[in-house]
Amino acid sequence: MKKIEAIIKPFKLDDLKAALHDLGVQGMTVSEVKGFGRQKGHTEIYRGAEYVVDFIPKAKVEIVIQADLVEKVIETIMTSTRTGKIGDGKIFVLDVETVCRIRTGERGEEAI
Amino acid sequence: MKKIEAIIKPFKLDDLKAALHDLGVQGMTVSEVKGFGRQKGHTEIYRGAEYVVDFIPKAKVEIVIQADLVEKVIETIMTSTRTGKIGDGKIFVLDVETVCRIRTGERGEEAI
Amino acid sequence: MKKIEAIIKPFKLDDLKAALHDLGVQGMTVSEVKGFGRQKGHTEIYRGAEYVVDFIPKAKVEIVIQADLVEKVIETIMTSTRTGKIGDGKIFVLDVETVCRIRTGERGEEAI
Amino acid sequence: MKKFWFLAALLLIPAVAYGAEESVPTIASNAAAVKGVQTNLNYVWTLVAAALVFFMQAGFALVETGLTRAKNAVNIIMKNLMDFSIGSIAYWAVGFGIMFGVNATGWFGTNGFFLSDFKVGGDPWVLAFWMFQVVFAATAATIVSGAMAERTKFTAYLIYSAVISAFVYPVFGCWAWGGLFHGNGWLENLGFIDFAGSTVVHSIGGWAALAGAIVLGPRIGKYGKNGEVKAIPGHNIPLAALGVFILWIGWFGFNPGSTTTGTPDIAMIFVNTNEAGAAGALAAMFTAWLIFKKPDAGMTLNGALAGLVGITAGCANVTPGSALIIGAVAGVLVVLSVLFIDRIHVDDPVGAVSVHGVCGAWGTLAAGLFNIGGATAKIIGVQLLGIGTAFVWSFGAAFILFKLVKATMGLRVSPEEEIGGLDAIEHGNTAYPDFQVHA
Amino acid sequence: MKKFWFLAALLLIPAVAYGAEESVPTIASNAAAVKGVQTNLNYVWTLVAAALVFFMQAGFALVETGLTRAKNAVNIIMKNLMDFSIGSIAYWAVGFGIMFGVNATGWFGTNGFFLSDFKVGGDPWVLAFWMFQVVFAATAATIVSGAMAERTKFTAYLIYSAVISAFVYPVFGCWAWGGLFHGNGWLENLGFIDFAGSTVVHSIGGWAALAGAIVLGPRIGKYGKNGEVKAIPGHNIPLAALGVFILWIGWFGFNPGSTTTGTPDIAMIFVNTNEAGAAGALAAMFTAWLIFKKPDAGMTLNGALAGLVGITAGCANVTPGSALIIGAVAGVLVVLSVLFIDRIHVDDPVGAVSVHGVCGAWGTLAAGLFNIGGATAKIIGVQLLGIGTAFVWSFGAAFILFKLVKATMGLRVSPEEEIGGLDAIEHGNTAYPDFQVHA
Amino acid sequence: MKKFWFLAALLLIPAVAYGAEESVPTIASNAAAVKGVQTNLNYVWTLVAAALVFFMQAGFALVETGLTRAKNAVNIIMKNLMDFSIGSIAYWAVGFGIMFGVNATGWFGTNGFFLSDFKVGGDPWVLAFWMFQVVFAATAATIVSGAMAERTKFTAYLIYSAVISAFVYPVFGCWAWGGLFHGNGWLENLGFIDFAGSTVVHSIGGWAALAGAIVLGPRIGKYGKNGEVKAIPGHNIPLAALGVFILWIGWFGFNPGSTTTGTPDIAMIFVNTNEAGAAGALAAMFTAWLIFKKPDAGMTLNGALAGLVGITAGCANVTPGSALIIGAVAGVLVVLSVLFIDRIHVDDPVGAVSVHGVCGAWGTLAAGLFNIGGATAKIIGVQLLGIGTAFVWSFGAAFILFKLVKATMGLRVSPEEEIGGLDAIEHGNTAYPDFQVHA
Ligand SMILES: Nc1ncnc2c1ncn2[C@@H]1O[C@H](COP(=O)(O)OP(=O)(O)O)[C@@H](O)[C@H]1O
Ligand SMILES: Nc1ncnc2c1ncn2[C@@H]1O[C@H](COP(=O)(O)OP(=O)(O)O)[C@@H](O)[C@H]1O
Ligand SMILES: Nc1ncnc2c1ncn2[C@@H]1O[C@H](COP(=O)(O)OP(=O)(O)O)[C@@H](O)[C@H]1O
Repeated sequence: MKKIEAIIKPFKLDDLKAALHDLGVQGMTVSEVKGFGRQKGHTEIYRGAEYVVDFIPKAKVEIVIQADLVEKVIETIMTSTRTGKIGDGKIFVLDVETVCRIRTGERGEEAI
Repeated sequence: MKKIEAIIKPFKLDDLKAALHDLGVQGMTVSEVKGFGRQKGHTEIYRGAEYVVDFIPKAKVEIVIQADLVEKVIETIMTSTRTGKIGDGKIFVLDVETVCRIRTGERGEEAI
Repeated sequence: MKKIEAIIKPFKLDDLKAALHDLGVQGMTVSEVKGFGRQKGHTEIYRGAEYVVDFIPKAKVEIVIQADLVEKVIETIMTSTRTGKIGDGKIFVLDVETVCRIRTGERGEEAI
Repeated sequence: MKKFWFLAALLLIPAVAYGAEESVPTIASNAAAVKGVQTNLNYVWTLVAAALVFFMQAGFALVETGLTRAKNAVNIIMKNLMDFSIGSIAYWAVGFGIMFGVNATGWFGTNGFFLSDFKVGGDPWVLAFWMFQVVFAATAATIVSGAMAERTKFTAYLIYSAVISAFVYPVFGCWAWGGLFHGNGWLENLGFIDFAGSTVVHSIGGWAALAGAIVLGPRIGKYGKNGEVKAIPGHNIPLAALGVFILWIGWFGFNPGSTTTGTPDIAMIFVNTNEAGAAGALAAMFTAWLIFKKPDAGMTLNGALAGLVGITAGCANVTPGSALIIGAVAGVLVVLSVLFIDRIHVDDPVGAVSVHGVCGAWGTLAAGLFNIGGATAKIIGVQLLGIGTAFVWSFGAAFILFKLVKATMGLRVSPEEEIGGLDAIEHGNTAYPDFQVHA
Repeated sequence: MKKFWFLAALLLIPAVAYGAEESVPTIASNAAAVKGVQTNLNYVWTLVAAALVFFMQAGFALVETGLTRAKNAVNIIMKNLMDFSIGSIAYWAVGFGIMFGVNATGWFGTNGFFLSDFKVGGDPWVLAFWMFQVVFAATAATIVSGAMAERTKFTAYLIYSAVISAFVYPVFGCWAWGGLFHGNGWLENLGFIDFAGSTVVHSIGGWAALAGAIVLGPRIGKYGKNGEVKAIPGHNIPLAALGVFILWIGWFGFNPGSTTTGTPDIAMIFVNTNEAGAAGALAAMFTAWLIFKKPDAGMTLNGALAGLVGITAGCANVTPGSALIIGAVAGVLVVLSVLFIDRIHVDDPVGAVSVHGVCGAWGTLAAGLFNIGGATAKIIGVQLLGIGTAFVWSFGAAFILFKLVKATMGLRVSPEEEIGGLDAIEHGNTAYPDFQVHA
Repeated sequence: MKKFWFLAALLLIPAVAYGAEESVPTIASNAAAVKGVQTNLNYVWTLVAAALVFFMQAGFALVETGLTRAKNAVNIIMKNLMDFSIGSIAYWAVGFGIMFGVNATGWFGTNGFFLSDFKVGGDPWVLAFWMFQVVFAATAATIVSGAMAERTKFTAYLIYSAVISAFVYPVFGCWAWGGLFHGNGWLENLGFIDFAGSTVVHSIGGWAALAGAIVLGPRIGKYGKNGEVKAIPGHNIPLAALGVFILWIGWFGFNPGSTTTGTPDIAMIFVNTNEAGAAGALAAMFTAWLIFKKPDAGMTLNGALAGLVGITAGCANVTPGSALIIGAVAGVLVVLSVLFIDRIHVDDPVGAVSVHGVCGAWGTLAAGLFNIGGATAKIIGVQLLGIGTAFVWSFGAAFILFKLVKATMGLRVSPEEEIGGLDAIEHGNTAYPDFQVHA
């Protein structure tokens, strides 16, 4: 099984969720993160002192799925979250050795 | 070494922490995440407009340990966080190539 | 490619960012986490009831880079975030199989 | 020098009263002295009431901030602070003269600009009266900011704010209330009843808000592709609730203070105001409960305000029992109105149009229907005329104003700015930098 | 029409005062006029004070919201808003009549329901007096919501709220204060001293809160398996602190306003109120510092309120020096009481029982002990009798009420609801949707 | 017993007024009665104004909390609550006597400690006057907490708070205002104009704040290695804005209340106060806009306060037109001053020095320049003398005090504590435990 981590623009989360749902992905875990990259932040002023907000809010979506679904999911993420503008984000794929469902104790693919 | 990621119900965090502590696990890292899965969210209303809150608050616990402890830790997580109700969460096991302790520069198992 | 996860003291984040930037690292993703480990928390009182705050705020920095840069990045993290005091944190290195840039669809190293 | 002023103050008390110290008191001097003390009491009461009405600015700021998103909180409070600051100057320079200046036609006043009615050493009543009136003008102005929240250009808003305080509000005010000072309005001469301003203040604000919301268009994401209404939850309900409590106490200045005299009259006005607010909150809560199956906080808060707006016109000429009915009806009305306005895709984030426009109209009608002196067809007719005139004037004038602004400098921020939040780009600020706020 | 009313108002001022304009003033007309102006001043003062007391509702709402968890914030503010709204109607319909109606027995009033004492054109004093009394009734009611926070069914709470405002509070109020209007209470006839309500308002609320907290049981997770007390920190200390400041200014209406006349008497009451509040805050802070080794904010805030509750009974018959002592003792008492009540596993999230019940009792005793006129055994005896009676009546009546509610409709939400938060399930709302709130 | 007191109150009304009921009124009794009623009105007005000034404590607490970081919020509100609590007791015991006690030299009062001027049964005016003065003393004290925020030891702060209320403030107060009661100050005898305290209250507080900020040194991270100014954003702008609105309404007690008599004089003071605040907010916003290219909220909020501070000295002796100018200049001044003070690396998190010190000085000068009676060289000279004296006295005394504290018990928390936040270590509390707050 594989774990796909997608760093996306937060306002694209609902579209992604819907798209993955249509694809039959059963679950995902989302966290709020701050991103640093090519996309530049903006400057704010506070009582006369300027400061750069160079960490940009992003959503990190983690999806664990069967290896054979990886390509499909990557495609879905690309199409549903791409704006074409800098800062769209990244997809990382990692290997997962074991998966368990706490409720049932199931292991492996049926635990996903 | 392995990294165990457990997505659990937030109010189970203290029990899990205690259980792992008893097991001799030295450390862990926790983040607040939102989960999407079989467990359905609830509906809220705001000024007459209904909306579904389908992302459910979960706690993500990351534990890096020696490979031979994986099974023990999985067991502990299962027993300490299971409610038997849908939404109990998942456990993912990933391989970790290197571990360093920043303070000392130690590498590998003694860095855990 | 590899993914480096560094759990550091939050107030060291800016130094780390600067150091990695100088090293030519193009991007990183940061999340706010709570850590549990050797560093002990502090006690608070609320209306007469004491309680221990044993989860300590930490920053989790994720950096995906070419395999050959791993050592350099680890060094940089060590030097830029070390205080020598307990609680400095950990570095974990994981293997990443694929990387894509959502904006362009690029894959692999050029997607980083 | 305080000492000096302190003594001066003592001496300024209707000479005769303290003249007693020097000269021998006479029946006439005593009679004059009593009047003098009553006059002093009228000053104290009117100005304390004005302070309470001023406080409503804080209430509006909190309600609007609480019912919108965190990323626009700085912008909202800046708009509210500017409504009052600009209003205080625009109404001083222009508005007061138009509203209360000498007025042959019954259509607008022609003098008293820049508070020129006040001469050093002259009767200071104009100052007390002006103070009480300026906080009313600012109230009308600030109602609009809520309906236009989260998408309006700050510069454009400043222009609007000056125009409503200097012109839109005073002109109608002159028609209905001009005679309270040097003016004389055609509407009041017909016998229009609006004691504290359900129409003059609230409907005028509410209909201008409607025009603004229409010309602006809805916030991004408010209505789905298939026209379904999406929820955009307000970010701080406790702050909104505090705002409602503050507005409620402000109303204890707004309605009874409109006597501008400290007399037993204010007792019934206090009671009516309170009962209508309470009935409004309850009625709105139960209406929402019935419709949504839950006692919704946002609607209940709107309901309290709806009841208070509803009683404003008739607070001095209906009984407490009637006040309860007026407030309760307003509470039901506001919920239905909020739903209706959403249905027709006018995006009013805080319900300003329903609370102030719709319930202001209802209150003005009710002031006729429940009139202690009895309700004649003529009275009802005049009330309806006033309600209609207010709508035509305020909606019309504001609509044209906003269209002009839109055509020239632009009325709305860019989509990027709207998504990123007005605080960051318009003000370069963040309302809650230490908190993790959802993007 | 404002003009019309404005003139009307002028005319309504004790005719004679302005009659002077038309008819020739006489010594008699002047004497009457002076009384008229003093009467007007009494109206203005009593009603301004009532507005300040109303504001205490906002203070209670903030203190209770700040000292509980974010997931229940909407529920808390809804309960507070409803306490006042329901109270305003229940006290109008029933409570006032029971408390101040004609009363042969000394046990409860029998007329004046629905404000029927007021007739159009009649003396409006009943309205001013009612307005001042209704905000007191609502204060007693709202004290309870804090002690029952975070686990009470909303519907059950609404029932309670109506019963206390319509019945529990007015009955005791009749015994102690009925004679202030048409009533006549057995306790006041014995010479019971409770000028502004340490017992009548605060203890009555506090003991009902105790009954509620006991019948409800503690919040999930408040006490460990081995009975150890767990902390459930309040989610917004700055909001709670603002609430305390608001309550403090409200007390400047609560205590001095209880004269219901604008006279020099109010000066000492102001000073006493302020000194007791200050001493309470300081004493509580140092007590907490001694016990916990830290100057705890929650306890200090409770201490200020404890001092204010403590001086409420005696504010008009003790010296400022005594007020300092009374407040300081209350400040120490409240900390010990909060700890004790937690030890016996009664879960009172905001300390309502300690602040209002315990310190209300202390204040009532202190009003006898520090009485300027001297403290006799009889005085102390009557004070103790009043304190005891209040406990028996309020705790008893509330206990039965809550048991009944529990047996019938149910008093407490389900564990799932409690863990998930009352806002989501009871109201379908979220207090802070834009913020990352810990689950 | 309320009944008893109620009657007592009635009787206490200047006997004669109601004596009318029993004895036959005479011209003399009527004359006396009128004076009695005016006296009662003066009590009511002065004490209502005092309540409004008290409310400013909440305003300061919110402004300071909002403009600093979440991790220090509990500490800030504790400091503000203690300023008022300690001040209420220190000013009662010592301060009032020094400020208003009998005073041969013109340098400090020597009796009236512990409110000993009040005798049971005696004239209660001293109590009303004291109540109005104590809230002023607390205002001066609380100004300092903002400038010393986020790094001062709590215990050290308590010492400071007692000393300024008991000594630093009253001594200067005696020089400028002593003659308002039993005192007699050398500065007032020269004709120094400071009606409500631009210098006496605000500059005294502001210059003490400057001394505190200098002795403390800047917060960690405020200035970069190369001396560049870093931003440390305040954590809750809506709360800060609410604080400003509360301060504004408080000023309607602060300035007009300083007449301590209910007379028509207060009207112009109300208008001047309002116009200056509005002009200050606008001028500051546009100045900030010009310099930073954005309408910054923090500066605009400071601007409103700057305008209010600016008009405080001259509110009773300048025209509304002049008030606008005075406020506008203050608004520009405050922005430049904040920038300048940052440049010289004095870290004043909330701008207290600029708002109260600098604009207080400007307002005092302006009271001379725009004096209705005309500005002579002598008047300006005396104003400048007063401004200078205030600086030397307050800055000097506070500087020595803070140096002493630093040398003995220590003035500043440890770096660890400062980084971790004062709430956790000093108080063992967390302001927002349910929220995700950035570390
Ligand atoms: N090397 C990296 N490691 C981890 N996260 C990265 C890396 N590079 C980019 N990111 C994440 O992806 C986000 C978008 O990347 P960015 O370079 O800004 O735009 P783009 O993806 O269009 O090239 C960043 O904000 C960051 O969160
Ligand atoms: N395929 C997945 N990838 C990542 N996280 C998942 C996945 N499936 C479930 N989760 C996480 O586990 C949580 C619980 O899963 P859910 O399906 O709701 O219940 P259960 O674990 O009992 O089957 C989800 O809220 C989500 O955070
Ligand atoms: N085994 C582990 N798995 C995951 N995270 C860990 C582990 N051990 C430590 N950490 C993280 O590293 C942080 C620092 O570790 P700690 O033991 O406190 O100090 P040090 O790193 O100096 O030994 C912890 O707060 C936690 O977030």
